[in-house]
Amino acid sequence: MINILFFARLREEAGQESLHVEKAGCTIKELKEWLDKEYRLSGLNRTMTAVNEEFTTDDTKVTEGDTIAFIPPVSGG
Amino acid sequence: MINILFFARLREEAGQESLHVEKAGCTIKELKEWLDKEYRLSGLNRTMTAVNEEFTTDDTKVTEGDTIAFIPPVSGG
Amino acid sequence: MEHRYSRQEQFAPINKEGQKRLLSSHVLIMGCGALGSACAEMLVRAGVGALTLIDRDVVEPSNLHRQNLYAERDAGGTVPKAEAAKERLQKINSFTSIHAYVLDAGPEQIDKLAPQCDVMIDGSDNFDIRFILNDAAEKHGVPWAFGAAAGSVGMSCLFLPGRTPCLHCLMQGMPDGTMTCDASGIISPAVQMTASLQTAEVMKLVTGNTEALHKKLVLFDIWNGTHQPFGFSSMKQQNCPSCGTAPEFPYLRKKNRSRIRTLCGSNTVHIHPGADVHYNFPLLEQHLAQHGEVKKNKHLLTCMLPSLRLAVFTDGRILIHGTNNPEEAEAVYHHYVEKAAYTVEKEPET
Amino acid sequence: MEHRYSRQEQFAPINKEGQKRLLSSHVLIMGCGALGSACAEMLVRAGVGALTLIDRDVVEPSNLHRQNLYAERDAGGTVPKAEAAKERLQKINSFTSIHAYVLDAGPEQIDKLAPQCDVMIDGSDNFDIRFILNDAAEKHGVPWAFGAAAGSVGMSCLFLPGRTPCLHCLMQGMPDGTMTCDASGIISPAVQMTASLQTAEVMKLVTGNTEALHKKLVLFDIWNGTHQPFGFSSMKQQNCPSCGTAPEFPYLRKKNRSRIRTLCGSNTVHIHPGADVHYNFPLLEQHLAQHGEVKKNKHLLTCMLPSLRLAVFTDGRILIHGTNNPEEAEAVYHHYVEKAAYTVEKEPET
Repeated sequence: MINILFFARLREEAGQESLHVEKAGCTIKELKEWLDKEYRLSGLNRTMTAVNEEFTTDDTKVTEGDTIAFIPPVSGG
Repeated sequence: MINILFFARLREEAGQESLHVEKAGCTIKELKEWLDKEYRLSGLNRTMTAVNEEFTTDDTKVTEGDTIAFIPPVSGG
Repeated sequence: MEHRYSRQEQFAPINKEGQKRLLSSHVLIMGCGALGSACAEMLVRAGVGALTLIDRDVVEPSNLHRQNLYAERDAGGTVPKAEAAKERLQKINSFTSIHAYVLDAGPEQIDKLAPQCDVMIDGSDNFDIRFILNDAAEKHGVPWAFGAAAGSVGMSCLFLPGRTPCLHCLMQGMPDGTMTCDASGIISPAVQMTASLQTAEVMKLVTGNTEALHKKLVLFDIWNGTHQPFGFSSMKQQNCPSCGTAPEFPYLRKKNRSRIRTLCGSNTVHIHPGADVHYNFPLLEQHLAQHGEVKKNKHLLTCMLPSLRLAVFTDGRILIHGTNNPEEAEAVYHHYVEKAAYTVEKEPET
Repeated sequence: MEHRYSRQEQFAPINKEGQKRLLSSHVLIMGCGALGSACAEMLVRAGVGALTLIDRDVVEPSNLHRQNLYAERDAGGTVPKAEAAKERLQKINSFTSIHAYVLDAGPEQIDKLAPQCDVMIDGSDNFDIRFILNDAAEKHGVPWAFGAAAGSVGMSCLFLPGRTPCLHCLMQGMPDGTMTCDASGIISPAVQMTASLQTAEVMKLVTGNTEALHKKLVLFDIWNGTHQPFGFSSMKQQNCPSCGTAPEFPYLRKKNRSRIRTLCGSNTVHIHPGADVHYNFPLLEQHLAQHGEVKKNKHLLTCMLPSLRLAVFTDGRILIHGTNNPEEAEAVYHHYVEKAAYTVEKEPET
């Protein structure tokens, strides 16, 4: 079981703050593709990703118990 | 084992952010008395206390694995 | 050109409906120091309909590094903060109706002003005032946003009468040994962060977004990067003297507040001889002019004594700058001011 | 009276030594919108020695709800932000030396100005500029504080060349589909909170408290109460084109930035015909006066066309307010402005 957190725009799109799913073992890239298909979340491709509060890249493998945060960049100012 | 967090002034006085001690089973009041004796922390009497991110009163008993935060009131503005 | 609130209405939880509510809301800000200035500016920019500002102090140079409504020309030590604040705020938004009180507000005044507003903001620097605000809030059912900052630390919490425990429940009595700006200093990012937390809760409230209210006390330290919310829903005391089943509002009853106080964050002693004490200003001026340069405006008279600066307000209060010693201040008061004092019965100016 | 920085020196990590460093530091702020205004005010109050402000835009009514340096009188659509910002800031602190550039800064200007300052602050509203800042920061070894806010969300991060990964490493290329103020609106507590996070890091840096630097990206949502730091130390890419072993600074090389852009948070199109394009202003005025009221000052000329407002800057740029449509804007440019244009070779005004 892994814990997925959505922030900012993605939280609204997903309609929820978090998700608990059986996806340990897949990479961030695979996870993004799965979320894109299942939840139709936009722009996941260029979304920053953190595993257990540390940013990481798309080829990282998630392991059991990890918390994965998806953070869409904010551009206003 | 319980986890004690110090904030603001108390962090400076204690010289550390946190403390891991074998104090499960005692009350907040007893914990404050112990800290007063062992660490000479001032004004613990009127310090707000939270257990696992919820404020609580001096007669609360702490249990194994709890995180106890001591928060001295700030008055400036 | 797009209108001034267009980007705020574009924020979905506020939209046009929330903006309309904001434009007809009335907020009271107790204290126009660092937090009061910052909250007042955000709310006036946002379009709050009416603002009541209360402050007893004058603008000093040492306020400028953190009190965002004041500029150098205000900081000569003779301009009351509430007046200078109002002037700047009206330049920012001429549509907000601003009531500025140059006043050392106590239980009587707060008890009178609280029911006239939708929400109160704590812009004060001490728990004496906060416990009075808390009692007035509970008595009249008016929410209030507590805020405090010192050093790089801040805390903020919105109290909702009938729906959250009150400050009295949470602190279980007046705290002592608190962190002050005198002892710990203060940096402006800690001020703006605390005020942002206070203002966000107030904006939720007055735009009708009550379901979004945080209902937690937030504590942060912007220097070491901590930021932590704490729940307090279980702290409600059924026998709380301020919000319990038989409330007595003890801090609204106390008429005898300490007469002499040292002010937070400035080398200043404040003397309040009593609500009924006034001065013969021509006599006072004539007397003081023998000891140092005297200036005056409609709110106060100042005199530069050899090592101290004296400010006597028309409502009877005295500020003695340049000392932290209440006994020295008391001696100065007796020596220079008391002989021009007289006593009248007068209504509090509210 | 105590001096203006006394409460800041009282904050132990700064003290007199840090204040001295602050007083001799030079900060560049790129953009004087919401974040730029807020950071500039905090730093000028704090006593920063020199400030370089750069902004290409004019003050509009829809800026007032969140851009704390501007008042109603600035918001007629003809006063450049950099100029209005400087004026207000000098009233707050006449000792800070402020250089205000009314300029659509691109790679050339930023490359020239970056090495003159100790740290840069991102007060912009787009990643085009941020990637240029990032390249200039890495090339010249100047830290910079990224900040962005929209809706009730904000993020902030200090990048330290040689010590942290850079923006390019972190984002792995220019992001698209980002949250803008146009789409999500913006509330001022989110602005002040983001700016407080940026300013606190800059204050640590310029007062010599480098060990206290946060070295995390902070993301918050002040409406739903989240506030979360994320580490990014493992994101360093050895082959990063901006900070890797053989950097190429790609965003400093791009001269061909898009000529026509829609501005964030306002119904406005910006046209930059090129650094060498200028106008015959008397001819332009004569021509435009046939179509609508013309006003001018030393920075720009404005004309109220039937449904749009046109602003032509002396440095060649055009703002067309009242449309989001680049094609409509292009047509307006051709119809009203282009015939008064001529081309010269000119140095960027730095």
